Amino acid sequence: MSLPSHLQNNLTPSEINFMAENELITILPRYSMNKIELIGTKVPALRAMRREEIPLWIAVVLKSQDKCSIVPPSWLNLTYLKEKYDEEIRKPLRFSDLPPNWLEVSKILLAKASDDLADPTHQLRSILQDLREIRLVKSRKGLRELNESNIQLNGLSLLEINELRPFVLTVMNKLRLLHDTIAKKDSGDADNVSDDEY
Amino acid sequence: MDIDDILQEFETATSRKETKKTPTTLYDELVVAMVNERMAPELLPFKHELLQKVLAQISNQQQFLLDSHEYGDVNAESGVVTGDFKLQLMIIETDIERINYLIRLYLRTRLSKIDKFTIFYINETADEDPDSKDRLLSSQEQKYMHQHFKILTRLYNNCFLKRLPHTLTLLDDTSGGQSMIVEPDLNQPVFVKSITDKPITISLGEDDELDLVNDGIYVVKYKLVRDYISIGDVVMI
Amino acid sequence: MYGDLANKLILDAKRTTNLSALPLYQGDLVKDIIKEIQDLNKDAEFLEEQTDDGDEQLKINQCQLFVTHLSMRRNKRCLLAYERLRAEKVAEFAWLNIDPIGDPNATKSHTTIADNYIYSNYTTQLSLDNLNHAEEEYFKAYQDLMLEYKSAFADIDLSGDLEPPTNIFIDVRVLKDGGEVQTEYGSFNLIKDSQFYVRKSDVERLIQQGYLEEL
Amino acid sequence: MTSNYYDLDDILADGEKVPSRFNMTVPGLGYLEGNPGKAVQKGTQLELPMWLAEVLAICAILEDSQESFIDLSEPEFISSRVLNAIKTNPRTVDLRKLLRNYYKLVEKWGTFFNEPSLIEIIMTMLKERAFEINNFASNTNKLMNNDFTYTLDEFERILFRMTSDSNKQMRNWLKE
Repeated sequence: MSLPSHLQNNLTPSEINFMAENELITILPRYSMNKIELIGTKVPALRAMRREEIPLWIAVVLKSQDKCSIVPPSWLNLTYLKEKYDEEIRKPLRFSDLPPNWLEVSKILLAKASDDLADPTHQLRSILQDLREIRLVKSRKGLRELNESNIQLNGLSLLEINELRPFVLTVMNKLRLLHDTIAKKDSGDADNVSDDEY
Repeated sequence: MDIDDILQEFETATSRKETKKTPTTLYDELVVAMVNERMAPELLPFKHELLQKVLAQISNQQQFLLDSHEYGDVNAESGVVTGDFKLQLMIIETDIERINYLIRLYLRTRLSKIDKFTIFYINETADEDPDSKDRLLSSQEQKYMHQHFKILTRLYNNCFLKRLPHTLTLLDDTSGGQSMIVEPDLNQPVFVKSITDKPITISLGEDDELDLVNDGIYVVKYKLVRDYISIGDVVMI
Repeated sequence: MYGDLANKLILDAKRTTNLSALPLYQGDLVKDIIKEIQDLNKDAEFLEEQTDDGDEQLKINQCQLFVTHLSMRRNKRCLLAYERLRAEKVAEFAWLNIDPIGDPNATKSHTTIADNYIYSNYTTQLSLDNLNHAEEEYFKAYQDLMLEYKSAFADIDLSGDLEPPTNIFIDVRVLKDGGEVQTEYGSFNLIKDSQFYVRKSDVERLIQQGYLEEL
Repeated sequence: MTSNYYDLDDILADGEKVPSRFNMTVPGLGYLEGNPGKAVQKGTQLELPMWLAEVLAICAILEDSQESFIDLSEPEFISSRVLNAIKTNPRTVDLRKLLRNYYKLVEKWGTFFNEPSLIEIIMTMLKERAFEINNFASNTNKLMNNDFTYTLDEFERILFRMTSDSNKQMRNWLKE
């Protein structure tokens, strides 16, 4: 196949990481730099010590060349994350509202801009790990509720969803196929009606 | 800083806030197109305009890189290549690579679906106006599909088909309760996210309904959200 | 019983789905299945010629015909599914744009692409010896088809890596002294302990030779 | 239903055998029960592959008759003994031993006979077993040679592999 089977109907974590790299992040330039016209976006002209929002991947390049420091997002610190962790424990049936790419962005910043973060990396890593685990346990528990029709999964990030995706979709699809063997005869043409509903 | 720069920064700052949800940059559009194509069980309409725009821009940027490598920074005095300019070129090259990768995935995902449902799409596109702007396949894909079907048929013929009784040589037989034509299964469940403030209500059958709220994540049958995906109120994730 | 041979073929195909290389073409098995279909067809022709001698005979004749036709159809389905899977794997390999094993004109070295994937079912090896003649022809025809399709996208490397691009440019440190290195981005001197930001593909050989290390 | 023409698992499932009874004597079909050249007698019980049984069971002998060439008898895999075991504890049933393509055959059977109560039992079982499969696929510490994983039917095996591949991918990415 022109696309290998492991990439069909599925994303890989590195692809999701790639997408997160285009998220905008605030930097504090150390020097001035002319603006850059890119295909995807534009990088505005940079002035020393004037905050600017640019795509994360470019921020990482500039950072690696000592051209800027990165202003960590407001959620990437111990106080905030601990609060979220407590919330995860307090509310066992909900996911706390972390940003949709918290795993990717934190991983990138911990690796490439740890000196810009307010808290020690090992402590950040450990609280992020705790968050990941408690949410994983929760989402797995929720998998008991799969059915043949639909489910709602609010509060999970794309990466977390993607990890569950093959399981959730395969099971739901099989339930649907089984269910269809009876539904067809009961509800007549219900399937066709929905085609031109809107 | 000159006034243009200030205005421009002001512009980008405001436009960013307003349009946070709908893809505005070419890059965002490409990502949505690629992910939708990856996740949808069927082939989605080819993004003719988007691809045309992006390919033209890539070729511009490539040319800019070539010129810059050869002649240096045309804006700088006396052709001096500063470290900053070099770094900018590197960022431009990386940007091209990133877009390149997205297009590669987008196109190859489409080919894999064309290969999976060849006869179905040959039939689907048979009556299309070849000059229409919203054809399902690009003209290259159309050519690929027909040619691939041809060499595949030749392979089957040479391996065994030509030695079978005439009645068994069809590849698009639908008789006897078994269709040979493989079609996309639009009832497959998919992950979607609503990205509009407008309320969306989808019918789940008899008298069951589901409201999709802004930012909500759902698993539903593809068929039920298909139209919302095509207008962009719902994206596949 | 009719269809048993075809079942064997499908089991072979099922095993193949999990392999990174295409196994030997089951020529004998395919030949035997074709023979079985031809025999069944003779039966069918004979049965169709029978003029009805009353209801009872007609019923029997119908039933025999059904069984015969179904057996032929079953065999055909298995043959097609088997060959289609092989064709898919051949095409999958073609997209990697590397030489198959046993190609006398091989130019590019056999890289270790296979090692880069954790998926054992990704077709990363192809031995021409395992293909029949028609499959070899298909492989070539598909390569041509691919080339034609790709030619519409001059700036896009459609056979490129399907992993996202990372580290196109890297920081390197010089490990031992050497001469001057020319790149599109200008030249630099290999002086021990100096550091540069360079395009990875430009320095891959120098890293292998121990002049540079990636930071 | 969409076509599965080239789907290898579907082809294998179509090859699974189901108990059938001939409603007429047919000369020449003895090979179906291992007697080539002989007739198969009316009332004979024999196991036929699904691809054959399915059609013979729906084709009426004559246009105006209700009787078909064969009748399907209830196969072991949905016998009340098996269904009771499934209801008692879905996780201890050895599906693989019963039938390699268990769910697919239930699907085909259900399409054929429209059996809401059977389908309900099987759907409940799938939810239970899937949950357990997910546990096994996610838990790296547990030994993989647990008995449960040997009782998975083909669909469940694929589910297990997909799930653990996905988890593995995620773990690898986190470690990068």
